[in-house]
Parts: sequence; structure tokens; C-alpha cells
Amino acid sequence: MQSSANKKHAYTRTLDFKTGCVEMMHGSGGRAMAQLIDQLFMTAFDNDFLRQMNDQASFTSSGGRMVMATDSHVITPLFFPGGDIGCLSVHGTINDVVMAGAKPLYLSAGFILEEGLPLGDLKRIVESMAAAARVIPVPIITGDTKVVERGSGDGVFITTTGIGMIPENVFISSERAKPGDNILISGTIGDHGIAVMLAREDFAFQSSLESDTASLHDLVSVMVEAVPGIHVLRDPTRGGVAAALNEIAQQSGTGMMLFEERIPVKPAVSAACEFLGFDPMYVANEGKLIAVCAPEDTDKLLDTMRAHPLGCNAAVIGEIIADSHSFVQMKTRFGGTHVVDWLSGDQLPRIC
Amino acid sequence: MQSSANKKHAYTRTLDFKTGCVEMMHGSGGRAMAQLIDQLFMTAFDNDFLRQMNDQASFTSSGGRMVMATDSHVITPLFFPGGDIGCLSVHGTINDVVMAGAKPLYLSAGFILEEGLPLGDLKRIVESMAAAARVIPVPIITGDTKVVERGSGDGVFITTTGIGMIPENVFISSERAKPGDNILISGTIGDHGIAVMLAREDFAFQSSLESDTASLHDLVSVMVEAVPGIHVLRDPTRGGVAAALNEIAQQSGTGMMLFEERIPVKPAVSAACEFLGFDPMYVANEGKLIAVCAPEDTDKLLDTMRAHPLGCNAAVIGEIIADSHSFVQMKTRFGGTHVVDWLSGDQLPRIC
Amino acid sequence: MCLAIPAKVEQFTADDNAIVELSGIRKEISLALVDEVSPGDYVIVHAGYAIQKLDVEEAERTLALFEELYAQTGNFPDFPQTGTT
Amino acid sequence: MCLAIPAKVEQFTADDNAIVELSGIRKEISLALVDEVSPGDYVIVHAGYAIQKLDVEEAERTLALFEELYAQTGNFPDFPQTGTT
Amino acid sequence: MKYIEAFRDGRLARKIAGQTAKEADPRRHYYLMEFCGGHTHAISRYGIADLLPAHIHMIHGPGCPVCVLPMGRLENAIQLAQTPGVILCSYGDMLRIPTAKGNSLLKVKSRGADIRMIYSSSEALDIARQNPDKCIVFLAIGFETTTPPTAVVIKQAQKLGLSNFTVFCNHVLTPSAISHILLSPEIRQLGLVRLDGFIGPAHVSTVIGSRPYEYFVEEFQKPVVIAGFEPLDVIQAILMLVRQINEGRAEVENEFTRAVLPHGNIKAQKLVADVFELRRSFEWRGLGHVPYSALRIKSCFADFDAEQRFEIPALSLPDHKACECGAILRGVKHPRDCKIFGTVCTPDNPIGSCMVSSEGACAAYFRYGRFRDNQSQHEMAGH
Amino acid sequence: MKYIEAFRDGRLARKIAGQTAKEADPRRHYYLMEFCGGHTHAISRYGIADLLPAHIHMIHGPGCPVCVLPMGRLENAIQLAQTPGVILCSYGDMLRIPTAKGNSLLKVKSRGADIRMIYSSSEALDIARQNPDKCIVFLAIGFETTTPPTAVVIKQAQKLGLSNFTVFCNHVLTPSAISHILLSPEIRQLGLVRLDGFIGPAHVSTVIGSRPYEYFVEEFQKPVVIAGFEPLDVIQAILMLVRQINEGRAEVENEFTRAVLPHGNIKAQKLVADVFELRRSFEWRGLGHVPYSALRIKSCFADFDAEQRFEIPALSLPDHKACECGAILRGVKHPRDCKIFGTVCTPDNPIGSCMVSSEGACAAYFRYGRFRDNQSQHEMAGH
Ligand code: SF4
Ligand code: SF4
Ligand SMILES: [Mg+2]
Ligand SMILES: [Mg+2]
Ligand SMILES: [Mg+2]
Ligand SMILES: [Mg+2]
Ligand SMILES: [Mg+2]
Ligand SMILES: [Mg+2]
Ligand SMILES: [Mg+2]
Ligand SMILES: [Mg+2]
Ligand SMILES: [Mg+2]
Ligand SMILES: [Mg+2]
Repeated sequence: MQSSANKKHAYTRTLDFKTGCVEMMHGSGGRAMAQLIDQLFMTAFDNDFLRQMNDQASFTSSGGRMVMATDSHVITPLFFPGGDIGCLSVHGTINDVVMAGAKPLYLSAGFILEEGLPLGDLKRIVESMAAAARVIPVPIITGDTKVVERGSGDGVFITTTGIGMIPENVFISSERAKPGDNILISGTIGDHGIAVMLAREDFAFQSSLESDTASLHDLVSVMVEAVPGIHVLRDPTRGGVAAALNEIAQQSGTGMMLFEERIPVKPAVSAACEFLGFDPMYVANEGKLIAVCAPEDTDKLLDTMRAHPLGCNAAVIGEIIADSHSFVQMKTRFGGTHVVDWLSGDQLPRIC
Repeated sequence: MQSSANKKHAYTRTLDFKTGCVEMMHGSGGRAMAQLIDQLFMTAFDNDFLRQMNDQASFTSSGGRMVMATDSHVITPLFFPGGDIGCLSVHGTINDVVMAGAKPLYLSAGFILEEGLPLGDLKRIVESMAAAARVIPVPIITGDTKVVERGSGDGVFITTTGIGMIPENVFISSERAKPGDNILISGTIGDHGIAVMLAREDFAFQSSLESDTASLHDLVSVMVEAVPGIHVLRDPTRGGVAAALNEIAQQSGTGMMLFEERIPVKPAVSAACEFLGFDPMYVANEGKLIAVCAPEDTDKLLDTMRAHPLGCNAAVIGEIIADSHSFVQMKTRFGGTHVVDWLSGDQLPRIC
Repeated sequence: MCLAIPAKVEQFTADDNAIVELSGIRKEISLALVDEVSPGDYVIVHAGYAIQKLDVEEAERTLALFEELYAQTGNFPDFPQTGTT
Repeated sequence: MCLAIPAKVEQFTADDNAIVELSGIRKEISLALVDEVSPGDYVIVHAGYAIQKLDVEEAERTLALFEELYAQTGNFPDFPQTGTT
Repeated sequence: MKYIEAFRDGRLARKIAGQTAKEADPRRHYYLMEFCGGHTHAISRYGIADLLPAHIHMIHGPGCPVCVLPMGRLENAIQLAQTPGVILCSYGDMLRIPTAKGNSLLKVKSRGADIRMIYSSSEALDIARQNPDKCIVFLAIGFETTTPPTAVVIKQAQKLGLSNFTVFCNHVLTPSAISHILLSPEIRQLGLVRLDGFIGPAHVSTVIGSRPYEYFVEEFQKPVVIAGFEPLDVIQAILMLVRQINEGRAEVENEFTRAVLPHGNIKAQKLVADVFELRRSFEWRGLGHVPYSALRIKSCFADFDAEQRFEIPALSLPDHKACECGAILRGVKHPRDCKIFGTVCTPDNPIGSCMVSSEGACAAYFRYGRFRDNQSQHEMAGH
Repeated sequence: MKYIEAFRDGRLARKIAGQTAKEADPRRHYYLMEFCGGHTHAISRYGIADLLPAHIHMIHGPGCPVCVLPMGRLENAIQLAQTPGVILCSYGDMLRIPTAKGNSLLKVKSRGADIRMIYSSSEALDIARQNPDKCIVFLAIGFETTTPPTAVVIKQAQKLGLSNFTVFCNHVLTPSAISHILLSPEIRQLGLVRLDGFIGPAHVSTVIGSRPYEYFVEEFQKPVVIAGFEPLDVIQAILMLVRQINEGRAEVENEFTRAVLPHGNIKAQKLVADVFELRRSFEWRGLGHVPYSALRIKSCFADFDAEQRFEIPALSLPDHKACECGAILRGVKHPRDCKIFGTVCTPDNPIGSCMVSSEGACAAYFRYGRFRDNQSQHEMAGH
């Protein structure tokens, strides 16, 4: 295997990360593409698998139950308070891997770049991605880069795929939710979606809100160690907590009863929701998880979550009930009850 | 595990594949997205893994050397003679998996849909993808769907990731090319790139040329069975045969000598190249492979390839030579020699 | 109809605009529809415009009325039960 | 400079255009720059225009000349050697 | 959130609800209409119905701008959006309203129409300035609350000489709609609907004040309590209405004193009067043609009037034939009376406008009320 | 491919090459310039140099439209492309030419300029028809071969009254450039460059015919053989030149009889004469200002002349200071004489225009010649 460092390069001018832009040639399989891969991706992600430089990466598996998850990441703006599409693209997929209780092993990354993207922005994104992967740690072992014409993309789209290994005694799946189980959330809801929405210039908002984007691998690992019998884990991303709960309810054929007053929401998130006419239950999170466990495991699980930095605001927000309609209901702070349905259409800012 | 079929649906009107279009709501995590996944993706890809309906798919691995490969697929037009972005997205990644001599096991798929894409087109694409995966067969076990605003995408982008298992006695890697080895190609070159280029309306071409898009899993499997000691396999996609050979040369630190007269090119591909000012060596293929093997294995490998429908035009096109510059040279039909360099920039139609 | 929320005026900006604040969220809105607003005042914001000032004293009076009622009333029916709580 | 190739005129289309053919590839080009072209004729195509007719007899004559030369000449130097062939 | 959360206090709510239950006469029924979608939303969102005794009935009124926009005007907007060179700007609420054939602004947007969702009328003006080669049409809708911001931008556009900016005006008036409901045959003659009192608009009243309801109370002898949109405001207003009814009074009372003055916002009223004038009649979805119930742009601002610039035709289109939105908006029917509620018509594929806005009666019932009926119909395991 | 492949026959090539080697006088050197990039390309692509004896030297001439476009005109085009409302159309070849600062049409395209690559001038006209609200500028370049298609679209635009279509004309003339080279001090006075004969243009000659070279042969007493662009054409032309030189003749001979007539294409010539007129002088990259060497649009078509419509300024910009393109285009230097060849200047990051087109001398040498020098400099394992 030849290392990237001692390979002879067919180019002598280095990429211009200060003023350069992505051009169509960076995706056309020629030397410009080889240079981009070498000077950016290989340098940032640097690992032995990538250095194989084959059409694929090979690794050795010890066998057992493995998981595979994928997410395509599209977001405007590319950089937002608390993160960027780079670290988000690692967290988004890793979180799906670890929602099985699995230990993440490897990542792949497919980039779709829009002609005209400043190379400096791309570098920032790739380095953020590399840093996010390194802390887990999970190597990005193979990838692909395409360039599309200006107007056929939106800066950069990143699709990551992750594989992981499930510990022997862990069996986490959404259909395992049972009446009587408790529903836990790892922290405040809606931070990501609201932070990104407020970062959009046209709304003229200012706030110190940040996206919660984070990898949940370590939180999950302490959780499954404490309570290997966790029934369900799910990260409430697009569609928010409402979507994640409805999915679990539908897949397990149960209903849910939530208690509004127990659901942690930052005051600033509530306030932004008031301005925009949003409901935080439908707003995306990128560093939170929902757990469902047996009543007897609840205290231990909650304590474990609260002891972890990413779970310090964890709370039991409701319980699984029997309901052939799989309604997710919420007892409001006010005393009444309503259904927390799926989001309909898109959540759009509204005036009435 | 609950099957898709006996699940209760929260929607009663089925998707309108005749006149409907992708809308932003199909990506926002609400019921419209759940319906799209259920009525289109789950139906077309139907398998037990997908039906787990978790954030990730789990499977059991027996252990050993595994490979992971990914490709993002962007192509205009979405439908072209001989294929479409759907089957292409299966072939593109599977071929990278099998270039390690591996048996493909599982695929994931990430879709980035542009608002306004006719649902009927999406259905055709997804069904083509499902059909391509089924013949291998390799299940698409997990996926993701995003929708971007009109003008921020190009119909549909598909990123697939594949994993596979390498047979015990197979060690294929590009740095194994050695001086004296022979270089083989599995058939005519440039068919895909030219067929797609001619399908573009603005050039006003007509031809019966078709893309060669195909999965090479079976060809590779008979090849590694016949000659487990194959040194290198690579599919000459973007950048064409020239790019693939330069990659091998650079990664193995060798040079190459090719013989123009032995390189199979369809007359129509040559003719189109004359019209456009292209060189078929730089034109993309999606169903061809380059193999490098020891001289003593060459005849057996060539015979095996020729006996397979996807290798009937296979040829030995050159040999590996020692060259510290890693030049890929070609002896022309005319008698002279030149360097087959990487593509510079983009291959653009030209008039001079 | 007519989603509107009270927010505190923090400072004036150009063009008859002002920054208002609610729980740490700041937004520039128009004061074109209200007169005699000072920083520190609360305004009702609708579609990016202050449509009226909020009378803080009246708000407190209303809340005090509720509390009074709370103090007066002795017993009241339980919540109707739904679900398994 | 001036990439141009000979192709056979197959049929006339609207606006002084025609379909030409080369090894199964057909393309619509303009005949605005040439006179008296008939289907079956070969034309030299440059940037979507026929810029001249190809004189088939002259082409054959040139090729015959080459062949003649081939027949005449007895021995000739070998290709210079490059690479390991 | 100051002056918001205090009005959502569940502890106080139970007290006021208890008081209401105590004061409500068990021998009679109370039929109370909340005119505004804002109140409808609060009632559903906080489950206020769960706190009320069974003989107090809340009837949802037509106070949702999305719900009352007639088909014809929506079709006009859709056609405008598809006109080459036009950028149509509107509030997010408008984009999903379906036509009888299932079309919507969002659908034509997905097919290429340039439609921009705005949060404030001033953004439409910015878009006009940034796109001098396009015609910007601001699809203006809403009640008295939303009209003043439209007046502001029309005046600004005139000042700036922005010749590519126009407004398609659909602003409507609340008091005329309330009067119209009380004049409807179902109530006046047939007695099909009983209405004992009204919860009066919150934010509309911040602009128009409490006085306009005086005439109304005198004419129809129905009590009105103007209330804020927070749940405590609503429950308090219900108590106040129960008291008026018990005492045989019909007065305008103001629960929302923190924002509503008798004379309202005079500056805003003046701006509206500068720019707009009454229409003789305007179609409301569900209510039909209601006299003097809407505004149009005055002729001195004709350059900014999309109706004139684009010669928008008057269209009167029927609703989907199964849709009961009209009757629901008049308080005559309940969402559950609609045959296609929750099956063909859902928030994801709304057939009628009442299923679109979260303030629409059907959407509110789908999200917040539906499960109660389901629970009464189906025995659930473990209960 | 009929009438193409027959002219690429390696078996015949070796015969003709053998004959040439036999006839070439071993006691002298032959310096032959192929004026056209098309011949340069054929020589490199097919390795014709490998077939020639060492004392026959091929010198690459300036016959590549991409290579001779001066910096100032390129900068004009880049500025046009960045003008709001403009769509700049050009042939793919033009897009990668770098300015001294490394800018190019492709680079400004990637930053948002609307630049469309076309294959035929008629596509520019189509784009103009499809975008009535944009100004379409067709950046026209090329020698006599490419000028007639430009003339056609200008006439069509006039007929159609297409007021949004203009042409930025950079068409240049071959014979004037050849004369200019032979008049250059390096050749005439300094004797730095020896030129014994010319391979005359292939496709240019299909349009202008063989006659224009007669004057030239008489004036300078150098043989010219017009040859096709296929490799057998080239090698045959070399043989014909060797024979003329050996025999002391200086005549115009035509190897490309299948497409070149003495009078050329009269219809095309007339069209060009209708639309264009001679410029007094025009800058060529490498050659400087060459008198009567280019065309401009006649005043009767001024409406379609981008130079007039956009008041394009005359810019004269220096090349990159290390770049030897000028000397290479005049035949005075070889690519390997450039200090930055293959290091700073590569086909991926071209500094000079000769590295852009595959017909440029530097690009051709990089792709097809470079390895020979490398092989002579470095011992390779196993050889
Ligand atoms: S459910 Fe409501 S909105 Fe839907 S069709 Fe019926 S009445 Fe109309
Ligand atoms: S290599 Fe050629 S094109 Fe490049 S700078 Fe040198 S002379 Fe100019
Ligand atoms: Mg590959
Ligand atoms: Mg996923
Ligand atoms: Mg995810
Ligand atoms: Mg790839
Ligand atoms: Mg974009
Ligand atoms: Mg997830
Ligand atoms: Mg790949
Ligand atoms: Mg591939
Ligand atoms: Mg996902
Ligand atoms: Mg597009």
C-alpha cells in the first residue's frame, strides 16, 4: 500500500483555497479531481483505508449483528450557529447507527458539489466533518465526489453511510415499545431547527441559539451498558419529536400519552416558535434521542442519561399506552388533551 | 417485526403517480414523506431489512474481509438510451464493490429529489433501481429521502453505498500491478458517455447507441473463480479508460504501454467522437472493467471473459511496464507513440 | 387568526424600525403602525409590525383578577380523564 | 484548427438543413454554405455546417496514389522503439 | 416569555373552569361562538373543551382568513402565479389552500411558478426592489389586523415609485361577517343554530377597538366578550359570557384590556382609510356574498392594484361537492358531519380550506378532537 | 468511417515514411512548419514524428484560433460575460483560455456568469430567441473555416429582427498570418528560424481555395503543400515538401484534392464578404499587430456588432511574464524552452494559451511528446 505522502503528484500548483471555486473539472475524473481528492479529502480524512485508493475500501469484520444506515444531508445555510453541513453529515448518520445500540465502525461519504462553491468553504466543511468523525472515532473509509452545474445544486450535499456492530445482548427496535413503557427524551427539543431557521437572513432574527448537532454514540454506549434491555431508541430529526413518536407508535401498534409540562424546551426556542407560528414538537433536532424502556429500568436509564453531558436535561416525557389507533396524545400543561399528529406538509412560518 | 402490508396507514388517498410532482412536504418528515416511503420505496425495494423500519437496517455478518463502496449519481438526462439514473445508481456502486473481487451483500440508497420532479418519473427510476438490484440480487436495506427547492437540484440525485464480502483467496488491489502484467478490457469503450451525450437535445444527434450500464458482479465472479490471482480490477467510469489506467499506474508506481489497434471501440462511438472532438479513451463507461493479471494467467482470464455475455469483446490492450514517471503510453495504429494522460479539465465538445 | 405576540422594544433602528426581544430572541420589526413607543415598552407584534402597545398595568390587573378568583374559589371538578395517566 | 469531418448527406430537412450520417451517427446540419448537394453526397462538416463537398473521386485517387507508392517501395525503416513492446 | 406564559397557567385554568362549572346553569345549554380561528386554536391546542361542563358548547366561527378565501380568488392567485414574469408573494398560510381540483399555490410552485413565502409585507417590497425586471404581486389576505401592514407597503411603494409592485387585495372585515352570521336564515328564521354569545376577536380588536361591537350588541342582543388568544383569556371570557347570559345582559365586555382600547389603533385605522375603501360586496367562502365586508385599493393607488393592472376576472367557483366547509364556517355543521372528513380530506391532502390552517375547524378537530370520538367508539385494552 | 479511416492506415504510413526517409537528403536538415493546429494535433496524436528521420523538423505554427486570441480580447469577453443581463455563447474551446491572472470564461461561469457552450453558431441564435429579455453575445472566433457560419447567423438575425443578438467578432485570416511570420525579423534578418516549407491549411483551404497561396509562394519562394488533417495526408505532404525542396521548387501543391478546389467555396466567400470587412490591423497573440489580418462586422450590420453595442474598449494586455507562447507561435522557441512548462503550466492549470487547446504546441508536447525527453533523461528499470 502506498501512502498519500510519498506518492508523486502530477500537479505542482496546490489548490487555491483562498479564492478558488469548485469548477466542473473537479468532478470529471481528470487530474483536477484527483488533486481535489488528494489535497482535500485524503488530507482531512487521512486513514489507511482511504489510502488503499481503490474503488472500494476493505476492512475485516469479526462477524455478528451489524447495522447500516444512510442519510443525505441538504441544508441552507451550509454554516449555521453550532455547526455546519460537515459535522452534521457525520452526526446524522452516526446517530442512526447508534440508535440500534450499535458501536459505529466505518463511514462512507458522497459529495455533490455545486459549481461555484468556494473551495475555502468546502475545506471548512470537510475539516469539520473530519473532526466530527475523529472524536467518535470513526474513519471515513471511502467516498465519491460529483460536481453539478451552478443552479443544479445548492453548494454541497453530503450523503454518508455508516456501518456498526451491535453488542450481543442488545435488541433495540421500534416495534418493542409496549404499553406501560416509559418514554424518555435526552434534552431540550427544537434547538437545531430553530437555530437554522433563525440563521436565514430574510427573517431578520438574532439569537444566541445554537444547533444541538452532536454524535450520540457515547451517550448511547453508556445507556446500553446501564440498561441493555432498552426497547427503543430513535433520534427525533426531521418532523421533530412528533414524527419520531408517531413512527414508534405506528411500528409498535401502541399509543402514547405525553405530558407537556415535562418536555424540556428552551425559552428562546419557545419564543422563536411564538414568532413563527411553529410548534416545537415538529422542529428538527440533531443531537437528541428518544428512548423507550420498561418501567423498572426507567430510573436507572434516566440517571445514566442525566450523568452524561449530552443527556443532562433528560426527562421522562410520557408513557406507552395501548391504542389500536396508535394515537400519540398529549396532556397539556393547561389540563386538556390533544393528539400530537404527524406534521402535515411543511412547517411554514405563518401569520394566522 | 410488522410487515408493511398489514400496517394501518394514516392516509387514504394514494400517491398520484400520473400527474403528481415531488413537493417540499415529501421531505419534511411528516405524513407525506411517510407515504412516499411506504407507497414507493418500500413497495419497490420490498425486503425484510427495510421492513424493520428503524433508523438503520441490521443484518448478520459471518466475519471476514468486507468492502464498502459509495457513489453519488448525477446525470442529465435522467433517462438515456440503455438506462436511467435508477439502474445506473445500482451498477455504479455494485461495480465498485465487485472490483475488489467481492460478492455484493447489501445496498443503501440516499435520494435527493428536486421539488417539481414528476412522481411518475421517480417511480420509473425507483422501479428500475429495484429491478437492477433484484437481478444481482442485492437488497436495498436502508435509505433516506430529502427534497430540495426547485433550482437547488437536478431532478434526482442518488447516492448508493454497497457492502460486500471478499472470497478468502482473492487479493485484488491497484498497487499489485507489476511490470510484465497484461492489461485487459472487457469490451468496447465509451458507449455510456457517448450515448448520454448524444441524448442531449441541443446537439441534435440521432443514433442507436446505448449506454453499457450493467452490473459486473457475475462477470467478476467467474473471473475470480477462473483466476483468483487477478492483480487489479477497475471500472473505467468518469475520465474513461485513460483515468482508470493512470490511477493504476500511479498507485502501483508502474508505467503502461497500450496498443491502440487492440482497443475495442464501436464505429458509432468513434464517429460521434469525430463529430464532437472527443477521444474515446476519456469517455465514461458504466459496464466495463479493466483487469491486470500475470502473463501466465492472461489466456485463461481472457477466455473466461469472452465466454461471458458482458465480456464477449474482451481484449488484451497492453501491458504494465516499469516507469518511474508512471506514464501511460500508447502505440498508435499509425506506428507512433504518445502519452495517454489524465483528462485535463472537462471534455467539452470543440470545433478546433 | 392573526398570530401576534407581545415583545419588548429594545432599541430603535433605521426607517421607523426597532429591535424587539422575547426570551432572548431578537427581531427587527416595523413601528410604522404605532405612536409614542419607547424602549422598554411592550408591543404586540403581527407579521413583522407592532400593531398596538401592550398595557403592562392592565396585564397585571388581569392576572391579579385571575389570582383573586383562585383565592376565592374553593373546590372545582377534576380534570376529565383521558389515556392511562 | 477547424475540426471537420466528412459525412454522407441522407435527407434534406427544413430551413436548408440536412441529416448527415457517419457510421450510424446521424446529425442535423446546415447546408447554408454549400450549393447543389444531393442525398448520397459527402460533405465536410464543421461546427454544424457543411463547408464544402467531398469529391469522392479525388479521395479514391489520393488513396490509389498511396497504394501505388506502397507497391513501389521495397524496404523502409522500422518503427523507432519506445516502451517494452 | 413575559405576558404569554402567565396566561397559560393550568392551575388558574382549573380554578376558572371550576368557577364556570359552578356558575353555569345545569338546566340549560350555552352555545358560544368563538369567531376567531385564534380562539379555535387555543381551545383545541390546550384542550379547553376538556375543562368545560358538557352543557357549554363552543361553536367555531369563520374567523380564519385562509378558510374564508373563496375559490375564485384562490384560482385568480394561482393564475397570477403562473403568469410569466410574475413573482407572487404571500404568507405561508396561503400556500396550501386547495382548489376543488386539488391544485394549490404550493403545487404550482413545485411545477415552476415563482412563489415566495414571506413573513412580513415589507419582504414583498424588498423582493420588488431586488427584481426590477419582474412583476411582484403581493397576495394580501387577512382581517383588520393584517390590513394595516398592507397599507404601509402600498404607501411605501408609491413613495419609492416602485412600478413593478402590486397588491392583490383580499382583506376582509370582521364585524360585517359577524352580523351576516346572525342575519343568516339558519339563525334568524330556521333556528337551526342557536348562538347565545360571542367571544370577540383579540388582535382584530387591538386595531378596531371595542366600539364597533356596540352596534352589534344592541342590534342582535347577544353578549360579546373580547378576549386574548391565550387559554386563560379564553376560559375567562367563557365565564364572563356565562355570567352575562345568566344575568340576561348583552354587553360588550373586554377581557383583553392589556391590548384593546375602546377606540383601537387610530394611526393604523387612518392608514387603512387612506389606502383602502369598502367593496359593495365580497364573496366569503361559506358565507357567500356579504355586503360591505371587504376592502379594495382606492383609485389613487390604482397603479399598485393587481386587480386593475392584471385585469383579474371575477370568478365564482363552487367548492368540492362533498365539502361542508361552508356550513361549518356558518356554525351549522360540525367537521364530523362531513362525509369525507379524515378519510379523503386530511391535513396532508385537504379538500376544503377548513382542513388547511391549524385554525380551521376541520384541522383543529383532526389534530385535537378526533381521538375523543375514537375513544368513545372503541373500547381500548387496559382501560 | 468512410474517408476517415482509410487516411489513418499505419501500413501505408510506414511505406510513405520509408519513402520520405529514402528521399530526404541526409546531408541537410528540413525545417517544415505546419501552420495549422489540426496538423500539429495529427503529428502528436499519431506519433508521426516517430516515423520521420531525425533531420526532418516539424515546427508548430500559429494556426490555432484559441492560441492566437490576444489577452485583451479575452478580457473583453470575460467582462462581457459578467455584464448583468448578458448570456455569452461560445465554442467549448474558448472557455478554458486563461488570462495572465489565471481567470477564464469557465472560472467566471463557475462564479455565476451565464456562459453557454455551443457547438454551432445557430445554437446562439436559438438561445437569443428563447431568451428575449437577455442580451446574447456570440463570442465568434476562428479562421476562414469558422467565419462563414458566423456570417450566416448574422444574416439570419437581421432577417428575424432579433434585436437581442450580437456577435463579438474575432475572426482572423490565415494568409496574412503566414506572410507576417515570413516577414518577421527572426526569419528575414536574424536568421534565427529557418523555414524551408509549409504544410498549408486543410479546412481553411476548403473555403478559400488554393489560389491565395500562389502570391505567397512567389513572394517568399517557399513551397506550400495543402494537406488534409488525417495522418496519411500529413506524411504525404511532408514527402511532397521534401521533394519540392530537393528539386528547388517553390510551388503550391494540393494533397487535399478531395476537398480543396483552386477557387474554394465561392458561396461561403460571398456570404463572408456581405457581412464582414477587413480590419486595418489586429493583434494576434505571439505575432503582435498584424496588418489586414482580421475581419470586422460591416456597418450595415452594426446592430449585431457587440463591439459597437457594448462599446467594447480596446485592451492590450501583456501575457504572463514567464510564458513563451509568443515565441513558440512564431516558431522561434520550443515548449521545452519555457521555464514553467509542465510545472507551473500544465493542461490543468494552463498559464499560456498554447497549453489550452489540444492543438496548442505546449499541450501537444505535454500530452504526446514529453515522455520521449523523459525517457532519454532517465534510465528506466528493465530497459
Ligand atoms: S373535512 Fe372539512 S375541509 Fe375537509 S372536505 Fe370536509 S368540511 Fe371540507
Ligand atoms: S508552457 Fe507554453 S503555454 Fe505554458 S507558459 Fe510556457 S509557453 Fe506559455
Ligand atoms: Mg470505480
Ligand atoms: Mg438515515
Ligand atoms: Mg439520521
Ligand atoms: Mg466514485
Ligand atoms: Mg442554487
Ligand atoms: Mg434517525
Ligand atoms: Mg465509488
Ligand atoms: Mg462506481
Ligand atoms: Mg434519514
Ligand atoms: Mg435545475
